[in-house]
Amino acid sequence: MSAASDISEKPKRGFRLELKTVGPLLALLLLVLLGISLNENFLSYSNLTNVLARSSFIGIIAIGATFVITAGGIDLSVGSMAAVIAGLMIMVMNWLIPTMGIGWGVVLAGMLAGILLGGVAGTFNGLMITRGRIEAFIVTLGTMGIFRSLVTFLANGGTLSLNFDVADVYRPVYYDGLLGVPYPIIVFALVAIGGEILMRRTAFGRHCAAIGSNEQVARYSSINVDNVRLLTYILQGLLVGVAVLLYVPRLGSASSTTGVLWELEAIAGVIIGGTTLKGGYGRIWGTVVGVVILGLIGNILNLQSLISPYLNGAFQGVIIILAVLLQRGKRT
Amino acid sequence: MSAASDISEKPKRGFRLELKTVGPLLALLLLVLLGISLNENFLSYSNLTNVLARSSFIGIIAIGATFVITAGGIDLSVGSMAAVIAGLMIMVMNWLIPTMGIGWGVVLAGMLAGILLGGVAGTFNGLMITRGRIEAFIVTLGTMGIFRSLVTFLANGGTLSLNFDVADVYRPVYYDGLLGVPYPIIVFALVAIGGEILMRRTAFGRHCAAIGSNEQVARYSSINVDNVRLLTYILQGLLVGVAVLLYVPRLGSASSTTGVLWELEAIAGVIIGGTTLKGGYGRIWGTVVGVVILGLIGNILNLQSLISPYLNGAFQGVIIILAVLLQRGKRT
Amino acid sequence: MIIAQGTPAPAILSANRISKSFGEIPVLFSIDFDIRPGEVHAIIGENGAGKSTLIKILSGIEQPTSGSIGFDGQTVVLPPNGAAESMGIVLIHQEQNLAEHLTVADSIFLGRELKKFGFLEVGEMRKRARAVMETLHVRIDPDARINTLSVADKQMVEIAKAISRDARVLIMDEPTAVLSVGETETLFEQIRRLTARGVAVIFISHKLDEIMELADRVTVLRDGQWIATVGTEALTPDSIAQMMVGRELSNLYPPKHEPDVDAPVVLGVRNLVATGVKDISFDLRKGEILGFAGLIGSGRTAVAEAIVGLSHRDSGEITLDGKPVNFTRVAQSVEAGLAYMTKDRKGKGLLLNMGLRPNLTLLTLKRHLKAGFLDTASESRALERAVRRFDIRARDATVAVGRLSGGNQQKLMLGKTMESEPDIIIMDEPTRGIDVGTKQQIYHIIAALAAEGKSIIVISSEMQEVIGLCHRVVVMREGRLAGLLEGAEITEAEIMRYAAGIKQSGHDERSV
Amino acid sequence: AQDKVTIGVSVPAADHGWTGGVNYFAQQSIDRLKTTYPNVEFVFASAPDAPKQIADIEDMVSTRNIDALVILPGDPDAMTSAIKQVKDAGKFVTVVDRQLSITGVENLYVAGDNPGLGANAATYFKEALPEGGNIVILRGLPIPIDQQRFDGFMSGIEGGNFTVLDDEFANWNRDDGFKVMQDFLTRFPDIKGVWTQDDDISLGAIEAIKQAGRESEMFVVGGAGMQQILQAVANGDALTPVDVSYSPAMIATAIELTTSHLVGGVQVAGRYILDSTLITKDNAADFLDADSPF
Ligand SMILES: Nc1ncnc2c1ncn2[C@@H]1O[C@H](COP(=O)(O)OP(=O)(O)OP(=O)(O)O)[C@@H](O)[C@H]1O
Ligand SMILES: Nc1ncnc2c1ncn2[C@@H]1O[C@H](COP(=O)(O)OP(=O)(O)OP(=O)(O)O)[C@@H](O)[C@H]1O
Ligand SMILES: [Mg+2]
Ligand SMILES: [Mg+2]
Repeated sequence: MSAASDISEKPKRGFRLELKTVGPLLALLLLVLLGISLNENFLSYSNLTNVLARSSFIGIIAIGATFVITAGGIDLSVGSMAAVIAGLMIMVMNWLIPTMGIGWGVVLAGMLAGILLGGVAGTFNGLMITRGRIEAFIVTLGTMGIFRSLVTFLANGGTLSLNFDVADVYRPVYYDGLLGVPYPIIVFALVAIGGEILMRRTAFGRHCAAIGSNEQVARYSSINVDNVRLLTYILQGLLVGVAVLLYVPRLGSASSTTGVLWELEAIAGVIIGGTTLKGGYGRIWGTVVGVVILGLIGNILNLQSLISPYLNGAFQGVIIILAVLLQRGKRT
Repeated sequence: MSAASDISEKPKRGFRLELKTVGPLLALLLLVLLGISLNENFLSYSNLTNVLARSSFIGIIAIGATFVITAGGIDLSVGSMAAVIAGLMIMVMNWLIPTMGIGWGVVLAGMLAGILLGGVAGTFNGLMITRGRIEAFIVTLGTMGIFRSLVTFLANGGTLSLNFDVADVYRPVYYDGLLGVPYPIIVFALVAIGGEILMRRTAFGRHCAAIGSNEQVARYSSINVDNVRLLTYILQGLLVGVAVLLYVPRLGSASSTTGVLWELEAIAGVIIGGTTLKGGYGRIWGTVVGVVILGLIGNILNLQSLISPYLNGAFQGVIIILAVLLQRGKRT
Repeated sequence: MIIAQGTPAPAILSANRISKSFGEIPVLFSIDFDIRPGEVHAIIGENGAGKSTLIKILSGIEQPTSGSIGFDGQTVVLPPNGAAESMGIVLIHQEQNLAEHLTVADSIFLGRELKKFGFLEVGEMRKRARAVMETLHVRIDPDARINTLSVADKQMVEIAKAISRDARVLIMDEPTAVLSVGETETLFEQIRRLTARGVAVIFISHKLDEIMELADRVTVLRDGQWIATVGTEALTPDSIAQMMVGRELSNLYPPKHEPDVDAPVVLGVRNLVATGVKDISFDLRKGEILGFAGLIGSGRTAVAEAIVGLSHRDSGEITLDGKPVNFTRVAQSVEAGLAYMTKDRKGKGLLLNMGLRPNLTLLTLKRHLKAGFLDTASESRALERAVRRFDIRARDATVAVGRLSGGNQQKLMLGKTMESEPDIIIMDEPTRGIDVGTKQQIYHIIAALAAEGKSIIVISSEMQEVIGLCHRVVVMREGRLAGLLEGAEITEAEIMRYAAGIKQSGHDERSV
Repeated sequence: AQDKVTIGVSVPAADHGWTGGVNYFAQQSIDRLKTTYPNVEFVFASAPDAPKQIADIEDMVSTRNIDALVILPGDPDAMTSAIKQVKDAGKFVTVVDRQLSITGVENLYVAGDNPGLGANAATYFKEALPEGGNIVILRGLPIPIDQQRFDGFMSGIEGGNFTVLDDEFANWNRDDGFKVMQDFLTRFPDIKGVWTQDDDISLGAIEAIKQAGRESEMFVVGGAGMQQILQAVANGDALTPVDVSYSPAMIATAIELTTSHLVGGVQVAGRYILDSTLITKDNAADFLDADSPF
């Protein structure tokens, strides 16, 4: 296992190692070639921006998950958390309209609320895990149910919809962009770059890896294990908040089905990208590639009518396994 | 962390350890008390057998999952595997009717097919993981999609129903019993006892724990790590097959919704029971208790009207966290 | 060495009537201990005497049950979890403590990374890591991941990590257990350099010659009790051993029985090439104790692992009792009566979260089956036997093995290997971390086994052990056989010459 | 419309019996229409959630150049603005079953009657139990159509002297129907009627009632017209005396109408509401379809 950052400096490494590093990229490339062969519109600007923009929610969440997993944790609650944040954010905005009127003021207040709620939810998970000393799997399985119920309850079993006029103000955040690049892609890219720097170039990232690799060692190296771990969950929560900021203008509503199974998709993206599920080693760029691979699979399935839609899941499953298989050399 | 097998020899341990051992039982007891206080029918024979019989599918699957997890693996595909096995089993039985006629012959052939299919599916997972050297999480996430698609495809998006007359022959396997104890409960109990013996009293169980604890040590101790691991997945597959044998006679049908989220429920049961998610330590009786706890939560929710049904998930989440919290001493 | 005589400087770190219990079980009883700037203070004692526990208390890893810690003349409560490092108290743990996924440079700077504007100075850290490695004369790539390093290299990284910190008190728990003479010498050089700057060093070792060479004062512990603190000049190896064990240690090494030159060759290795092994041939005769010496990373472990089927063999022939064999799994070699005991007890030898019994029988579980089921009673009997034979001291057989003292873990691992009753045993650093008293016992066991007709390969970095125990010695260098010594040739100087490459023989013809 | 015409069909994934039926009927009518009109190409996609469904229709527009979209939105509120974009891109849009949150987006609306499904069932309850009595409700998933059906039923039984003992979600799922019904039977000694609003749930509930041996005490009314239930209705089974239609075949109607508009220039617009009719022993034969998997 070798960090990506080593590659540029040590081009003399063996083939096996490179395969491990280049694996996800290779899978991505093959998928792109498949897409091109299926439909000439695949490489069109609008198709590519569509795919990237819609991958941005999961992508941003998965970047948070990369830190959590690298530090040896897991967060199953992200999908439900996204739903409840989206619901509360919509309620806050609707509630503010009478006082603030329609306009960017309400939207900004809603966005702030979204980020804050993400932070709070993440802090709750993190505290239960670090102070309560309960397995992360159990805590986040529990909060997954709690968050999901909460949004169902708030929506009274139905859908929470954003006021249509406010939604009109907010909509450009998903659909417009800068120099032709949609905002979600820009935000995704910024979060990815920030994540990569955080992971590779700060003590926090290194401490995450150390904790995930060997908690005892980290502790003896005077790393505050609990705090670092707590921070990974808070970061995860904040990034779920950011993802929701982009999600709400796209759908303008939240319901009990919002974000179902996002946790699995985010974790899958992280693992396809080469991060170790048991912790100790994570790479952000890999996660980005992993999430884009998952996004492309869905897109490619829509490019053709050969595969029965009933078998979409099978195709997805096969691609996921193959993408990871490409990372394995002959003998590991 | 201490091996449970030692405990019987040394009853003089401190309070913390006992809490860890008794934890799930305590949670179970509290839940039973809650049930009694909510509804006088809770302790009725029919209610208790209902709950236990319902828990038997997940329970049998979770016993397999205990081995997989103890050996440091994970199997996310069990729910979809159950669905596809149920579907194929029904197809096999329907297909055999013209040649074999209605009767136990068809049912037994179907049961045999179910077990065999389970073994095959488990072997497939196991081989991909051990020979293909792909992370168990990814392999089983992939096969989860593949199996799910397959059953949807076979059922043409709808439901596969067992021929009505055969279903009548088969039905007693779920609804009848021996001396008033329904067969599903008897099978569950037998599988649990067998699992407990396998885990505690055979080399296989010991080897599972060794591999999950430290794979290198296991390898250096001349354990055939790959084979043992493969066996855990085969066992898991076979037990999914057994669970399906009890599932099909209940409703006589399988569809794309069969077994959705069973994997999560099974894993939750295992962890609530005190098995370590990272491997190295597992206990079957704990899993049984964990699964029964999960079954009781649903039962209790249905026996009262205090909690809005929208909040069922939240109640479940809280109980799961509390059940595990009970196992933790002050400082772990 | 500066302050060996004259008025002693005031202590920088001291333990005042420190006691420690784990749960109900007392481990230390009212220990007094202090260390002065510029001094090397050694702690010796039998396995399980409480040495590691004492220094863990002195560095804040464990809190004492009673008693107090003095630092710079003040009574302090040391911060937990290694945070005492910020006060200048640096500890090298007995058990290797590195995160396997990190790189060497990451590990050396873990917890006190160099930062500029909040960002890591990766290049600078790499440069400094390389510099520290150079002062230690080891060639380890700062970008290498820890999990690709050998046990000895990991130990050197730990040492590099420790000496690169601004230590005022440097505590080393058996740092030399896996080091060979060369590396030990470099380490001592560095220790002397540090003490000359006024750094206080606490040093734990079971190698008494090292103590004699390095220490200014020696504190002896026995069964958690303080026995004595004496200046090294007043000591002889024999008197130290006497104080430690509480009895006279006459002959550490048993008399060598005459090697039988006509004895049949039980294990033959011809032109073995494998990972880390370039080309090696040798024979092991029945009843022989064959030593393997060499610098760290010279490929001794690699040879053993290739023979028993733990690592892939590229080419070469291996014969057992004259018949060619090809083990692809360890189980096959164990089956054939050939057992290998790893030196990496933590990573490859023992399941730290499990009790003594499952660990002891893991390799030979088949022998404890009754009608297909495990017979725990038979396992317990095996444990009783092993505890007696190897003097394993655990207060409670159910305790997790990770909580045993280092030496007792090693003894348990010996017991585990011997459970398979092998005819040929390859022991990698068999006495790693074992006290002199028990060492003597183990040497006698090895000699007795050889006398019984078993054949033994001892891979050891402890020169004295190889010399005192072995009939013949293979010296390895860079994956090849550098020399084969026999009888009177087996001397420290001769081994060193071959190991360092000053002398070359390629004497394949001598290994008949 | 002589050149190639492409029609996109987007439906929710087959996650319970009814959506399974939707998938089946959509696929079937596509196969049929493809042979009838060789110059029409269909793009069919089914999605498990709203973001995926939006992604599907985006892909249909940007890579498959569809001329028309037939969509059964899983979550109409979430889909509204995405569907509006398709419309704004100049495509013909047919919305099926679920009302979008703003009006005037779709060219054609083909739907069943959700409140009517509840109300029709309620009417039957009043008829069959003129004295009133205790009833229990097994609901679907907490989403808007469930709420509409529920509200329709609740206002329908008003004045009928009914006591709703409890309502729980059974997630449009047989297994959950079985579990919830088992527990209701444990809890309530006197139940006269069970409303499940969906035939999948009914099937589970019926097994639980049979197990408890209380078939003679109560009846079960579901909805959607699943073949197995219709068969029982036709046979005069006392446990399932009636059903309420809510056929997944409405998707086929929508696809056919849209196709004939594009190919044949048939003018279609506005709303096509397919009634939720009460299916009894007498008219059950009209609804039976041996090939349907639903
Ligand atoms: N965490 C712990 N819990 C329980 N007992 C412990 C723990 N740590 C150490 N002990 C016990 O304390 C005693 C002293 O152990 P310690 O590790 O200090 O010995 P040591 O002198 O370093 O021995 P060695 O030379 O073998 O390393 C041993 O009996 C050991 O089993
Ligand atoms: N998988 C591997 N890939 C590349 N080199 C390896 C591998 N395994 C071992 N080596 C190298 O082979 C050489 C022999 O290592 P080995 O651990 O056998 O040495 P040794 O003589 O036993 O030393 P010591 O036991 O003192 O550490 C070392 O240089 C080591 O780095
Ligand atoms: Mg020690
Ligand atoms: Mg070695």
